[in-house]
Amino acid sequence: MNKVMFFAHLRDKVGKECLLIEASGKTVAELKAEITKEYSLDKMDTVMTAINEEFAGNEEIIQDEDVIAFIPPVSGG
Amino acid sequence: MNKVMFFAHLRDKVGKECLLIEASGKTVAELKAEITKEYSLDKMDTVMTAINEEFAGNEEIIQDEDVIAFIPPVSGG
Amino acid sequence: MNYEISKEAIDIQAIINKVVRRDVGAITTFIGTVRELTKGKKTLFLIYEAYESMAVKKLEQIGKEIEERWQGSVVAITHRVGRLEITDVAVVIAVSTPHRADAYEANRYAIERIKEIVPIWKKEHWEDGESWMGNQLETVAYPKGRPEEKDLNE
Amino acid sequence: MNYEISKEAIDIQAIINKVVRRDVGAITTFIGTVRELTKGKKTLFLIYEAYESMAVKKLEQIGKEIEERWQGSVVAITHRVGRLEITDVAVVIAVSTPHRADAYEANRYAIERIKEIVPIWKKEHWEDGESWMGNQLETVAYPKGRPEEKDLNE
Repeated sequence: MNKVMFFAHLRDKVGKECLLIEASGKTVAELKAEITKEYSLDKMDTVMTAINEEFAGNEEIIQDEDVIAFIPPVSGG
Repeated sequence: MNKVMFFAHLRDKVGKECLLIEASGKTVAELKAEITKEYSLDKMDTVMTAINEEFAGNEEIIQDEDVIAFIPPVSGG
Repeated sequence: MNYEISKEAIDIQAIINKVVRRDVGAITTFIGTVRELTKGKKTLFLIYEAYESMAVKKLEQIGKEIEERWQGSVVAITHRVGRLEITDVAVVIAVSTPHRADAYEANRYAIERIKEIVPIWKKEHWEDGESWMGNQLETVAYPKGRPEEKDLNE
Repeated sequence: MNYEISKEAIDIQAIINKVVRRDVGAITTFIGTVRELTKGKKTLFLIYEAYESMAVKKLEQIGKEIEERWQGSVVAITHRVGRLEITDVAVVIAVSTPHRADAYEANRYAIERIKEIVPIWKKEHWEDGESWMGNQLETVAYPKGRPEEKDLNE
């Protein structure tokens, strides 16, 4: 199983801080596309992805137990 | 009369914080030359002069009651 | 613990103390405070949210980048989260370096990098609503899903 | 009282507080501390001496120059005098500006100007002696008796 985390406006849209999903074997892009469709998310091309707290490319393949986080454009500082 | 102030190594060389001198009517350059000679000061071309707490040029003429200060290269900060 | 996310008010002196060294004479700090007006709109207060564990890692990464690029530098960064009022301190960056020019450059690098890669988000609250802020122009897209070299080195 | 010469230890937070504004989000500070080693020579302690009344005027002048050049900026500077130990804070410069790039540039300008025109002198004490420090290279001469435009604008 995989924990998928949402922040800022994505959290508001999805309505949850995180989901538990079986995503192992999928690429980041595939998972992103599924979530985008299921929750009618937009502007997802500005959203980065992290696997286990490191930024990950779209082609990276998710392993079992990986923690995925979708990272909207940041605004700290 | 004029108060003439010395700082840092100039103070050490002159041996006083200040002198009372009759300097009115003299230019800054004239006063500087006199003091340089009297106290065997060197490197005086790196020393700036202030009249009443403002930097003054060598040609400026000293008025009665003006406070003169010789300002060695500064090293604050 | 030079890199922290804090739920409490930041003690600026404590951050500075982390970078004081006997052989380094120049320290710069950047202090980001909550501004009342942004583009003419009046903010009442802000909420900062962080992906805390990753944010600390990314602050550490920025510190490492600086210590590699500016020899002898020492960095400490604390970013606050939660509700902040106008003039509250959101972030403090302290950098000490042997040469003072570097202290300014390295510090500037840190704030720019924070705005690029540290997972922290700001929600502005106004009299007539609220909104999560994206990057300032919302123009940066990440088609590959992560920041690219180009973005990272700007 | 944004420009001061202090005989006591400088309270950095107090200097920062002088430049906090509701509509300004970026504050930089420069903190100059006493370094133990300079060119391999070990300093035991320093004495700073100032022509105090003129030094305050010159700090005010630097502040005015900055506020004219960087719109909306606010400046506070305190320089300490007397005996300072290694790591003691000699000078604190705080600058707030509407835009963060300006906060770095304006602050840098302040420290460079202090090193040019503010009548403060440093005496280094080593194990084997002591000496008043001139400007770092002792190469600047003032044949006309005062800093020239060229020197002032560098």
